Amino acid sequence: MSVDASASPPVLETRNLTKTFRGFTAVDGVDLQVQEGHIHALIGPNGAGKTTVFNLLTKFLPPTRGEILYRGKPITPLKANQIARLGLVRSFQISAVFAHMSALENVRVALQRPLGTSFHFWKSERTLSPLNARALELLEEVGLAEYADTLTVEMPYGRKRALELATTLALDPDVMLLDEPTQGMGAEDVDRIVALIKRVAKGRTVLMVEHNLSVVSRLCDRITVLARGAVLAEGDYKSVSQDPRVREAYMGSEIGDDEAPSERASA
Amino acid sequence: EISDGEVRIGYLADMSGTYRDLAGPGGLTALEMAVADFGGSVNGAPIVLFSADDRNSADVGANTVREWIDQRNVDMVAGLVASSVTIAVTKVLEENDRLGIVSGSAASSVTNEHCTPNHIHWVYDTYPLANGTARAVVEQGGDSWFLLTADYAFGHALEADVTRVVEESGGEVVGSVRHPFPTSDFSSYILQAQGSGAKIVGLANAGADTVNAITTASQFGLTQSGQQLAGLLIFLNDVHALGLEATQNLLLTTGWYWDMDDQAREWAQRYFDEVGSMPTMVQAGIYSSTMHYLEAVQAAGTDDAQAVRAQMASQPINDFFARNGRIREDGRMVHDMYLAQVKTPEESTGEWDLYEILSTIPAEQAYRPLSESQCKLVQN
Amino acid sequence: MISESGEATRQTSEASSATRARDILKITDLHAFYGESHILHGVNMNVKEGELVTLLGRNGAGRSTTLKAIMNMVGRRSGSIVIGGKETLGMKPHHVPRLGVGYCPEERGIFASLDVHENLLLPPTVSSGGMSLDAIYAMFPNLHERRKSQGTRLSGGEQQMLAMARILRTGARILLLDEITEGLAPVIVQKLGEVLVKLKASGMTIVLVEQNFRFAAPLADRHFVMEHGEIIEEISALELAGRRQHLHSLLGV
Amino acid sequence: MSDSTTLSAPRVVAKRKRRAGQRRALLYAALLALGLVAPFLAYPVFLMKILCFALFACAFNLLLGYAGLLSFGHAAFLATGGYVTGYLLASYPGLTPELGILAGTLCATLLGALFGVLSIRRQGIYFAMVTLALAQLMFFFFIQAPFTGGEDGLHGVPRGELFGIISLRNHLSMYYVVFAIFVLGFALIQRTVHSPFGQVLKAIRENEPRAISLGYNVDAYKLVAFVLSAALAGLAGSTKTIVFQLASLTDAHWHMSGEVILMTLLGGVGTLLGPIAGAGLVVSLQHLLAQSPMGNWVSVILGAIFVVCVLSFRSGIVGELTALYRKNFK
Amino acid sequence: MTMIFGVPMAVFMGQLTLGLVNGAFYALLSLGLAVIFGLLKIVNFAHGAQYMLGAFAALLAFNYLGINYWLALVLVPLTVGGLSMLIERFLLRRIAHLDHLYGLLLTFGLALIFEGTLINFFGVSGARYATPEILQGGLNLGFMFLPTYRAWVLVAALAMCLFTWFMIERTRLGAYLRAGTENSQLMQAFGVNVPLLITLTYGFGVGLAAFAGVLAAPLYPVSPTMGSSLLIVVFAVVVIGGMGSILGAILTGLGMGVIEGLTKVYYPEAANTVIFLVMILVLMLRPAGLFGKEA
Ligand SMILES: Nc1ncnc2c1ncn2[C@@H]1O[C@H](COP(=O)(O)OP(=O)(O)OP(=O)(O)O)[C@@H](O)[C@H]1O
Ligand SMILES: Nc1ncnc2c1ncn2[C@@H]1O[C@H](COP(=O)(O)OP(=O)(O)OP(=O)(O)O)[C@@H](O)[C@H]1O
Ligand SMILES: [Mg+2]
Ligand SMILES: [Mg+2]
Repeated sequence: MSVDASASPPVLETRNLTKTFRGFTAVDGVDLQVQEGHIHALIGPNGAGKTTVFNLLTKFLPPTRGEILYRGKPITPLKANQIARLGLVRSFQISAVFAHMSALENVRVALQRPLGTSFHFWKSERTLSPLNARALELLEEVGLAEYADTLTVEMPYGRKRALELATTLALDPDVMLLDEPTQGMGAEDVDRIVALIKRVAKGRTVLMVEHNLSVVSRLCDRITVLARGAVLAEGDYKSVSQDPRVREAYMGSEIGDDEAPSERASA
Repeated sequence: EISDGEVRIGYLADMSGTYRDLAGPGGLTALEMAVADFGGSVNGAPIVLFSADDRNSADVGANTVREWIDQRNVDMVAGLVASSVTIAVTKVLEENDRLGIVSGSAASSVTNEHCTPNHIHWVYDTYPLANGTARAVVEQGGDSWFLLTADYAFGHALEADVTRVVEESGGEVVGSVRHPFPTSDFSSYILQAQGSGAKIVGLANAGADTVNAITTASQFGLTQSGQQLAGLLIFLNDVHALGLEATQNLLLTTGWYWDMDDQAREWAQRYFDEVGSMPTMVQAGIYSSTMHYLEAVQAAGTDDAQAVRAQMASQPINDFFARNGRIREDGRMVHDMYLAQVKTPEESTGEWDLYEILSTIPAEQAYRPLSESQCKLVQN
Repeated sequence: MISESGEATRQTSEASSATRARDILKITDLHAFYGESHILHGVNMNVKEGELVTLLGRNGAGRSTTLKAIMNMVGRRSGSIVIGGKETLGMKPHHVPRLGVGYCPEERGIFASLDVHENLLLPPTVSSGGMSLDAIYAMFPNLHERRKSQGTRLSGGEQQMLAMARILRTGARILLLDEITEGLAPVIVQKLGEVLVKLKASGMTIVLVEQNFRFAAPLADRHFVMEHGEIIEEISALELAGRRQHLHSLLGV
Repeated sequence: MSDSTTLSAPRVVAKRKRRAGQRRALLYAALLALGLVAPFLAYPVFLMKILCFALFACAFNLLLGYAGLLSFGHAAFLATGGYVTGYLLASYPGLTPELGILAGTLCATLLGALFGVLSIRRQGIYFAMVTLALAQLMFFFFIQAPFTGGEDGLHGVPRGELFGIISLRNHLSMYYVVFAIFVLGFALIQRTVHSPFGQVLKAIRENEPRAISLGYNVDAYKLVAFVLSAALAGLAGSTKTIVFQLASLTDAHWHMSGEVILMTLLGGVGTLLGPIAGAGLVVSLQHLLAQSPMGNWVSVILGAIFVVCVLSFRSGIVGELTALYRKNFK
Repeated sequence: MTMIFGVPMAVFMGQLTLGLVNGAFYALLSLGLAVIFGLLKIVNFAHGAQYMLGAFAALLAFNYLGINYWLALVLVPLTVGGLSMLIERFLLRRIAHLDHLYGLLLTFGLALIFEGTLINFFGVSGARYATPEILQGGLNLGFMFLPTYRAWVLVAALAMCLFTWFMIERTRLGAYLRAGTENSQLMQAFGVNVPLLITLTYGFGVGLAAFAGVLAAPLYPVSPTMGSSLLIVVFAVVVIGGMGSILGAILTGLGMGVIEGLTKVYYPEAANTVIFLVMILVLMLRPAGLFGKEA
């Protein structure tokens, strides 16, 4: 499946990416190309292999076959944490926070690595306070300022997701990989997150898994549809959502009710 | 001038572990009996007892004794079983110039390379055990040996002693296997012993290891297949626990046996009434040594370690326990030892009727001669 | 009584008929705690036999906690929960489901030590008339395809299906479903919708905790809106059209 | 309002942190004072034993409580420190104690690095068992190696003169040296916990995959924690050997690894002071019971106490106390 | 005489056989441990003591009640297992929600209590337990003389292992147990009486230990300390097999018996240590043990 037009070289590219678990092929020869500055959605039925693709891209799983290139350079042999240092940062489908640290500390942990003092067990943690201001900014961006001081366990689920995003942002990533960032959120939270993603996506590239089509339609420049581990269709929301195979395999008839007005207008 | 007007004795032994039944609480009773028999005081100075469990740990032992000395100004330490504890404790005693009487330890090194002017080794050590048993066995025609050796200092020493004696008396050691300490399953080693074709299987180990080895040997019909066991370090309580079925005809060397004569029987009976089991040679030795110590204190009129030790050494020891006993300058109390054989179930007339004394090994032959001593107190 | 309930089961979704049915689940002044923290502050709600109600509310409103409290899965509880005429507040956790209650937790609770098939067979049947295995596999083909693999190896969505399918088997008459459409693809969501309609038609009583209002709206007889551990609003399907705006404002949509 | 929160929030944090800080400082000052007068109130050697084990337990707690790693082989480090120091001081009379301690600690540190590299990638109980296994190999080595004196142990280690000047034969001077070492060790741990490193460690314990996705090489951090812990355990061992002038297999036996777990849990895992309390309790108990008429019931009573503690002071002595404090003062 | 690796063929074969016997024994013990850990996530440090209790119960039952070996083989596991259920019900359950460590600590404490108490009443020398008539004597296997009793141990232990494996891996009850320990709250929400299951399982696991104890009584002197030394070896076996893997525990048990047996020939000093060497190597190659599922 070749990408049409857009000349600039892809930021993130996979070639024939394949993953099999004990004979079961979860990801099957995926050629993915994510363009600079795009918000790129990865959608598909449950079990299509989206999360697995994320795990492969971020080296949480070793690919069985295939290649991963970041800005043209192969990164297949790198370790998960090295990938993160390159600027490819992921979030998790099931929210991942540091439960017994305050929201502020959660973000600060992400901020502190660049200081290069993370191995300094002889330094006081007060040397980290300069980061608090920035951490608080980030918390506020996701509307968690008032939680700054609360232990994360005590936050409602939706807020945890928001916090996770703030933590991801703290790394000022070049490419963000978000696995269902709005999962389990109330409508108002969703809108906030969508707005937020729009905002922070400026000057970044985002690859996200999302089931909430209104979110996809509102955010994404480009969409890749996975099914049974392989790429089924690719293109912008309109073309993809018109694609009969996609409708059949994924969207069913949901398109069309008061789902995504903006799209219908432009359609 | 008895320090702070009291003779203070500390009893240090394994009260809960492997050596419990060898000395343990029973030893403490023996000590109390001695104090009581002595009248509870020396020249009007009351005798005070402390006791502690060393849990077979050198740390615990050494610390307890150090504290007894620093805090309670204890004059003499009795008991002392596990060799590692004994060696650690005697170092502390020497440093603080107090007296120790070792009744439980087997290692002959206690009065050899580890000797100090501050302790006396009373009951037995590996040298006469090897000497007595091995020689007798070889003389009876058991001239080819296979040794099961506990793989630590004590076992190695015993193995060396036995090997020497066996070869001196014209036998040979055809093989040996060093088993970890402790070992619960000896089947493999017994099998190797059977494979070796040696006439005698010598047990150069102690306590639970010996017991296990003997049990397994009887299961594998070692004796039926014409081989014979020689226990080198085996005590009354072991034989009692194993039962005569498994141990019959076993040859062993002992420093004392409750049924060896009237004196012994008379004391043993008193002990039995107190404790409910017959005394081991160690428990008897504790009584004997304490008595001798208290007499020395009385005679010397002081409880100063060196004075008392000198006094003790100056007196020969002949009581219900020791015959022709004397204390050498290396601190070894040498006395007659006995070669015994375990009775068969048929021969035995009672629960505790376990040994038959075959012969006496004279004190002077039994122990390592001073000429071979590496003790710093001995001029060679 | 019997006849009434029987009637209620025959007639389906109209709230009107449901009103004539008896309360199969009645919660009065329910308080619930997690350790120190007081989560539910006097919840009052009732569900009639054969009815489908939703619990709406923002994150952290206490909807999951309500369901957990019904199953006696929270720390401390006070108030009253009457199921099928029986007061359950004093009951041991494992006695509640035997009243015919099936619970599908928010975090799915798939068992790693069992494969998909075993997971499916796990919950003991509480009464006859549950769905058959084949019917379930027909409904969720992915599960059939992955039935030999370890439960937690399934994708997020697959796990959700499994968690749902699992209790359809047991023949429970009252289903407590916590965010079952969470992370599910629209096709599956639709399928689930259809399933719920079927179940309802067969006379099941369903309490649905939902984030996805669009999914819940057409199915439900009544909506309960929760806020800070209390029911602050009850809206019947009939009123819904009129009060959509109000509701949206409550939910912050 | 949003910016009011922006401002207020950090102020709250800061204030609370400061208050907590002051309270802690006060507590530590009190304990320090206590430590200084203690030898006049109780038997110094006994106190030294407690201090040595307290340091050992603190070292262990750094790993379990703050890196979430349960090592079942810490005896190996205690013993290595002890044997090396003991052997050097016993066989090279010229050597001063501080050098002996340094050497012992160093060896323990190296061993820690080796253990760490071999075990750090294992998870949970498997990690515990690998460390146990490695420790058992060390135990075997200590039995076989000639310089340890095998079962008999290593005896007659001289206390010598600190820096070649201050004689340590006197219990009091020895005590203050031990106390100083303990305070240093404790300070290092307390600082480590509240350091940038400590933050990352905590994050890793909370959620490892997330920490990785933030770019942290978690194995490296765990390894550092492990080596630190091993080094401090070695330090405890070396000091202990000098105090008691002997090193024995007891320190290398897996029971010792078990004992330190008990101490830490009884005192309170993940609390800085817990291990000290735990060590104090266990050592005193063994001490008291060994000499009481109940002597031969020692293991029974210890066992009973463990059972009771687990049932009624779950979060350990210190944990319970802090909880109590929180209840009544907040 | 044919030699193999420098030892007589006969001796070699003999060692293999003995290795198997001990192996079956390890298998039985580690099985109990694996059941308890795998299903209850309790690191049962009292397992050694409970094995010892089994042996002691058999001994006392014989001395004071005249209960013979065969009866003991049935009654003792039931009694010891039954009593241990009380322990689970009234002690372990109260800390079930805590970190495994506390379970370890508690059971360790219990072990101390059991051993300490018995030591005070019976000492440590250990007493003999007579081998039942039918099993006395031995079989001549040509290359060795194998005491009949050891042959019996091999058979009995293996049979019991097989039975247990079937119970847990192949029955619905087993499935309940596996699930119940993963998320007991949810299992209860399905209407399963989990607490009861847990209690029974613990009882069963301990019962296995006691059964092993009775088997051991005629082999080794019955002493209060007979269990403690065995504990970590058995524990190591469980780990090598893969925590909670029933099959793993059984096969590893047998394997380790053999390996240990051969070590006793070629490097006896290391006989007690070899198992840990094996454990390290195994965990290097397979992080979750031979049969453990990767987390
Ligand atoms: N560790 C694993 N072992 C075996 N199979 C796995 C593993 N992880 C995922 N799978 C399988 O791979 C397929 C893809 O899983 P994945 O989580 O990527 O799906 P997904 O697209 O994220 O679905 P969802 O949207 O529901 O999260 C699924 O069928 C899943 O069962
Ligand atoms: N185990 C727990 N311990 C303490 N507090 C909890 C626990 N679980 C939930 N809470 C708190 O209880 C409140 C209600 O949680 P609940 O899960 O019921 O919310 P909800 O309405 O289900 O929202 P959502 O499920 O969308 O997050 C939240 O504030 C949450 O922080
Ligand atoms: Mg997914
Ligand atoms: Mg919820």
